Amino acid sequence: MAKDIYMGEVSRNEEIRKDFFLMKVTLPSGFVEPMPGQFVMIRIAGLNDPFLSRPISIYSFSRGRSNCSMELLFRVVGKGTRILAGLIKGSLVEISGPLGEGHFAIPKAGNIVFIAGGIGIAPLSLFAENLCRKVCRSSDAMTFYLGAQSADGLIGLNRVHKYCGNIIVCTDDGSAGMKALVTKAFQKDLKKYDPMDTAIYACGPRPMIRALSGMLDAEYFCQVSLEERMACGVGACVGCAVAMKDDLGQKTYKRVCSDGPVFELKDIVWE
Amino acid sequence: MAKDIYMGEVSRNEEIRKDFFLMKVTLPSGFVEPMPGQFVMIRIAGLNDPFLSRPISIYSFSRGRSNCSMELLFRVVGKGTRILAGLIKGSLVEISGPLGEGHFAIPKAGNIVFIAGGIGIAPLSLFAENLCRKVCRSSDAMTFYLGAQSADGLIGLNRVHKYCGNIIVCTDDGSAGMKALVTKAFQKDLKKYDPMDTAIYACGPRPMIRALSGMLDAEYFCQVSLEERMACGVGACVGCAVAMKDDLGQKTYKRVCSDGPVFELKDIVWE
Amino acid sequence: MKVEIAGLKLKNPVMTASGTFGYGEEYSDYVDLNRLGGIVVKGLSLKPRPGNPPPRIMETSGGMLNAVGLQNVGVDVFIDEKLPFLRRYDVVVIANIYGESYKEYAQVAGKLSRAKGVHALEINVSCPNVKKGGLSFGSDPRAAAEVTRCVKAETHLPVIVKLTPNVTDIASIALSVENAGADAVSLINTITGMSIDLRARTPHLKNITGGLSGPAIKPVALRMVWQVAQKVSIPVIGIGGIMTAEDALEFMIAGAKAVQIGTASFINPCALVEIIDGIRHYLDENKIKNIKDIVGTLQT
Amino acid sequence: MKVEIAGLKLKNPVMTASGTFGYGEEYSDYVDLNRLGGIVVKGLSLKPRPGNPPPRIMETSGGMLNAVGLQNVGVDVFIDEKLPFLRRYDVVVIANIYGESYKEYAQVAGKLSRAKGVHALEINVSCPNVKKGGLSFGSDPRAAAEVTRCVKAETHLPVIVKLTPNVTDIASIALSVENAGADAVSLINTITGMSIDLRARTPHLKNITGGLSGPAIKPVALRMVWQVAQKVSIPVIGIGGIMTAEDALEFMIAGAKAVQIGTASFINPCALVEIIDGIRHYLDENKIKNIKDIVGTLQT
Ligand SMILES: Cc1cc2nc3c(=O)[nH]c(=O)nc-3n(C[C@H](O)[C@H](O)[C@H](O)COP(=O)(O)OP(=O)(O)OC[C@H]3O[C@@H](n4cnc5c(N)ncnc54)[C@H](O)[C@@H]3O)c2cc1C
Ligand SMILES: Cc1cc2nc3c(=O)[nH]c(=O)nc-3n(C[C@H](O)[C@H](O)[C@H](O)COP(=O)(O)OP(=O)(O)OC[C@H]3O[C@@H](n4cnc5c(N)ncnc54)[C@H](O)[C@@H]3O)c2cc1C
Ligand SMILES: Cc1cc2nc3c(=O)[nH]c(=O)nc-3n(C[C@H](O)[C@H](O)[C@H](O)COP(=O)(O)O)c2cc1C
Ligand SMILES: Cc1cc2nc3c(=O)[nH]c(=O)nc-3n(C[C@H](O)[C@H](O)[C@H](O)COP(=O)(O)O)c2cc1C
Ligand code: FES
Ligand code: FES
Repeated sequence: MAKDIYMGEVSRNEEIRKDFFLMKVTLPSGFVEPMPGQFVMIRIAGLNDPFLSRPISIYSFSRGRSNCSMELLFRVVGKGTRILAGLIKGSLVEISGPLGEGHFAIPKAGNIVFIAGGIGIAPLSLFAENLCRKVCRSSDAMTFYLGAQSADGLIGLNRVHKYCGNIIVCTDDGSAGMKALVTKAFQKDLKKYDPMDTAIYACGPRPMIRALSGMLDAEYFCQVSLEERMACGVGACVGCAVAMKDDLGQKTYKRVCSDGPVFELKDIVWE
Repeated sequence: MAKDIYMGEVSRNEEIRKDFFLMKVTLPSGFVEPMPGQFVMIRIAGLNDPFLSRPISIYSFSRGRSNCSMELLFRVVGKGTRILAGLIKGSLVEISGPLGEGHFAIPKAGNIVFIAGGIGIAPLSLFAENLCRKVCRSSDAMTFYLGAQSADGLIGLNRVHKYCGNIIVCTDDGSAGMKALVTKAFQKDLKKYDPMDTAIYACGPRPMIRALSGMLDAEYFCQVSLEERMACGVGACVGCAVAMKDDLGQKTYKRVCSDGPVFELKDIVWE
Repeated sequence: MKVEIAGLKLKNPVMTASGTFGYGEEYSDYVDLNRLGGIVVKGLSLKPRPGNPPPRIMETSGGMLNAVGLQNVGVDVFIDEKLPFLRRYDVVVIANIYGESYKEYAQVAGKLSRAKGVHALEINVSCPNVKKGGLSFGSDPRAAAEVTRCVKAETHLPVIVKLTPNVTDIASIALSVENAGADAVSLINTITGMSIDLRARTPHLKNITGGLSGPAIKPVALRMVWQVAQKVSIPVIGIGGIMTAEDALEFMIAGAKAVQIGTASFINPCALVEIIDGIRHYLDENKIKNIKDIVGTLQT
Repeated sequence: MKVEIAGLKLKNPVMTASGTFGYGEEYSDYVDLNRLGGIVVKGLSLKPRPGNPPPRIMETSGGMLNAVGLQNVGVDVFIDEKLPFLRRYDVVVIANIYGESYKEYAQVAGKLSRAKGVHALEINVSCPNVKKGGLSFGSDPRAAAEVTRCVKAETHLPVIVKLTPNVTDIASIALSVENAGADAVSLINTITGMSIDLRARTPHLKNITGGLSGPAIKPVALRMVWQVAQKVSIPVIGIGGIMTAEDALEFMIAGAKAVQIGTASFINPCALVEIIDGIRHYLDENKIKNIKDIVGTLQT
């Protein structure tokens, strides 16, 4: 059997900004190298509270000689993330992954645009890193739009700076960068981006994705990472359904965990 | 309201013998000085798994300037104690107590006999300490019978040595002390103990208590600490029932948590 | 925070659940009884009942099983020995009653109605009625209605009927007792369950089966409260797995005018007061003047 | 470890529970399907069903609610596209079927009986039957029996009837389907529950209510398995909150000849295999030669 559930050990768990944690987990070497956009299901070893595992994107990954390690960037929003935040060095976590058949696709286009809302930066910055380091795309070709409610919510910028030549920062309250929604900032620049030579990748709250879908016509190649509550994470329970168009343009429910989490924006059905 | 649920902090938790742990907990100074035989209900703060709190006897207690501290001696027998065993320094526990209206009564008799099976030593050794240090009873008057399956299960002897002049150790397999059940060892000496001038205190597994009840007639003053699964620990749920004789000799169910956990041996109804 | 249920004026919507708060004394060191919306005392029967042999409780995932077997001092001893303690407090006292026949229910109700300091009756119809083949009064709409009528005939006090969840259609039973004169319904009682000691190959409970309570049953309780609240026009009291103020508020949004807290008190003896304070805090934060304004506001 | 259920020879008593293991493919990277006692596939209906709009799941204390709404590819696509994958394995395949009318049940059963690689049918009678006012076929002994008869008439395969726990007396329904010709019963399906988003004052599930599964319901499932096993003489398959080999063994001691594992696979994708290994280990340690020797050995 190719896949397993892995025992990971927390080697660091730091509150890098109020309510935002960066957790580093050491995993056995059998853990497969993730594709950007893929995620893990994580739970505290041996504990039934919270009951379900939580999906978290892979923020970074590196392979050592006898094991590998992974970083997760997460925001405390409820019980599960609060308990994850409380884990200390040495705590054991059960991890399955990398999960998700739908991940970010390497762009053919010349312009690469990332649009992230808050914690949405997590999968996108891994993708930017990979494009830069593995596919040798020039950082000049990459533009990163990052939005948050306020300066406090802008996390992970350092890493993005390494790989993206252009960074546009927005906050709802103007406490850092432009005072605007990130989608508005992007919309202003939209005419700069030739639909035939631009690939757009977005991750963020549903209203942000929805706004994007209102401003991008189907000519644009745009992939977005979606979120839904999950139980199995592997496509078996059909719990994480999202309404999408099938090949015939008919509405059908796809599974965020296995058909996604990355989908083409134009395929989403807004219910 | 006189009583509260207290937040305790684990300041030490050591496996002193395979499966036996000694946990030290720091408590706010509001915690009332316990009587020997009393216990606490303990649970891990903020966690619902395991669901019910666990009753553990108070093994030692001391009061500092701004707080107090308590030791618990426990054996890992299932899920709850296994999770308690995993707590590290700094972990928070919720504690209510001291609980139990029925506790060990200071003896009038000259001879004081303790009979402990395994972990049953916990409340008895606190009692021995108190008798010695607070009521100034001579250690010569105190005899401690301690039994266990094997040498590995003999814990807490050091402390008992400080307060009891005579110690008789038994193991089922003969790996330490006499090869005998602790009740048999006691029975051999029984004729030495004048019922009018002996107080007997016992704590251990149910078969041990039952064996005692078979060998001691009602003339003897004998108090025993009983165990039952508990939910509330304060007498409200009637879940920890044990069959006892009432004043008229009729069978009635008493609550181990609040009517006990210490009862007079002669009152127990063996169902 | 005041709510009115069948003429009973409660300081707040938070009551104790029967059988989990003894006769009030047990928790009085932890909880200021004057602060409670109401105290529902342990189920009372005509004669004292010894209860079931131990073991009586077992932990389960997110809950517990109990088979206490309605151990209680009997209605007479309650009136003579337990009620005087409760009368010292300014708190609504509700007597939970239980009988093995219609007549017994009526007798217990009659005695309590004549006692000073009992403000309402809650009928527990979840106990197996031997004559009906092991099912309970509460699982048959006609039997439940008949118990209600018998009790109503004996009392001037408001009568709450406490419903069992172990039925196919709880709303129809609620309707049936409403038609029979119930002034309110409370739900849910425990769900029948079982637990096995693998090593001994015996049930953990001497009684074999027991009643499941605690957060494990909360989703079932919430669903039933919602279903019943939509069918009846008398007040609904929500019970089942409430551990926090948020849980309590969810029951109210689903349609409960008040709630009862059971197993939570075992986990945290101060739970009742924390829940009352938490509801207060929620109302203030959300600028809700009258707690009634949230009852049944679930948007579906 | 071999067990026989209604003529089906299973390698071991551990099967997947319908709706929690997809069509077998989803977990095939984690679990060697050849090791399973049986695979019960996701519920199949005559026509493909889109399922309910999201959100479809919610966590609860010790469990989860789901309102997937029987999303499935339909029986024809299953036969053409999913069954070939399963035929590559040496494993018993059980098709869980669902219909909105007696006739639909019969049609789905007929199609599956003619397909190669289906070894038994499991009838899901827990879905609301509109004609009967929102209650399900499974909550009425007569309707459950009629579904059983309709399916039996269309198939030569063993027929397992999967019972709903949302009833007053599950044993009487089990008896009724046994009399109608069922070869085995499996229980329990999920318990109907609900969960509320306090901030939004809406249900967490778009469908309002959902089915509760996981360890929270284990005590209820165990009780029902025990009650049913005492009443019927056909084999009983135990389902509900089984997370470990110990849990599975408890169900067998209560009277189940085999078990199904649902929600546990979500928590640990390797749960099925760990449970099979754990049962093996238990039998070895306790020197039990034949697993049949523990079935129904509960001492009460
Ligand atoms: C593929 C995927 C990748 C993700 N990656 C990250 C990440 O890298 N960092 C991060 O911080 N978060 C990420 N999330 C979101 C994360 O899973 C949720 O924040 C988390 O599950 C909430 O759990 P909780 O118990 O703290 O909150 P809960 O108490 O369960 O809920 C609190 C709030 O969060 C919402 N929520 C709950 N579960 C989810 C979910 N699965 N998706 C979206 N919203 C949810 C609830 O609706 C509610 O509003 C990801 C989600 C998915 C599906
Ligand atoms: C008043 C009192 C004082 C106690 N003092 C101590 C102490 O100082 N040190 C110590 O190690 N233990 C003590 N115990 C026993 C302790 O409470 C149990 O060992 C513990 O609750 C078991 O929890 P578990 O989850 O580990 O085991 P479980 O998985 O719940 O059960 C494992 C085994 O322990 C038995 N058991 C469970 N609960 C109890 C219980 N309340 N009493 C007796 N047996 C039980 C079960 O029947 C089973 O055989 C005391 C019990 C009582 C009632
Ligand atoms: C130990 C115990 C004893 C109970 N005794 C009674 C009783 O005497 N009468 C009654 O109507 N309900 C009784 N109940 C049921 C509770 O009142 C309540 O309906 C149930 O426990 C669900 O609520 P909870 O989950 O908040 O505990 C009892 C419950 C428990 C746990
Ligand atoms: C997401 C999900 C989907 C389910 N779908 C079906 C189904 O299609 N048909 C069916 O008979 N039961 C279905 N069930 C019920 C399970 O097969 C099982 O009876 C129930 O979950 C209890 O077992 P568990 O606690 O081990 O999960 C489903 C359960 C879940 C959690
Ligand atoms: S979480 Fe189970 S199918 Fe996606
Ligand atoms: S544990 Fe509740 S009465 Fe003793």
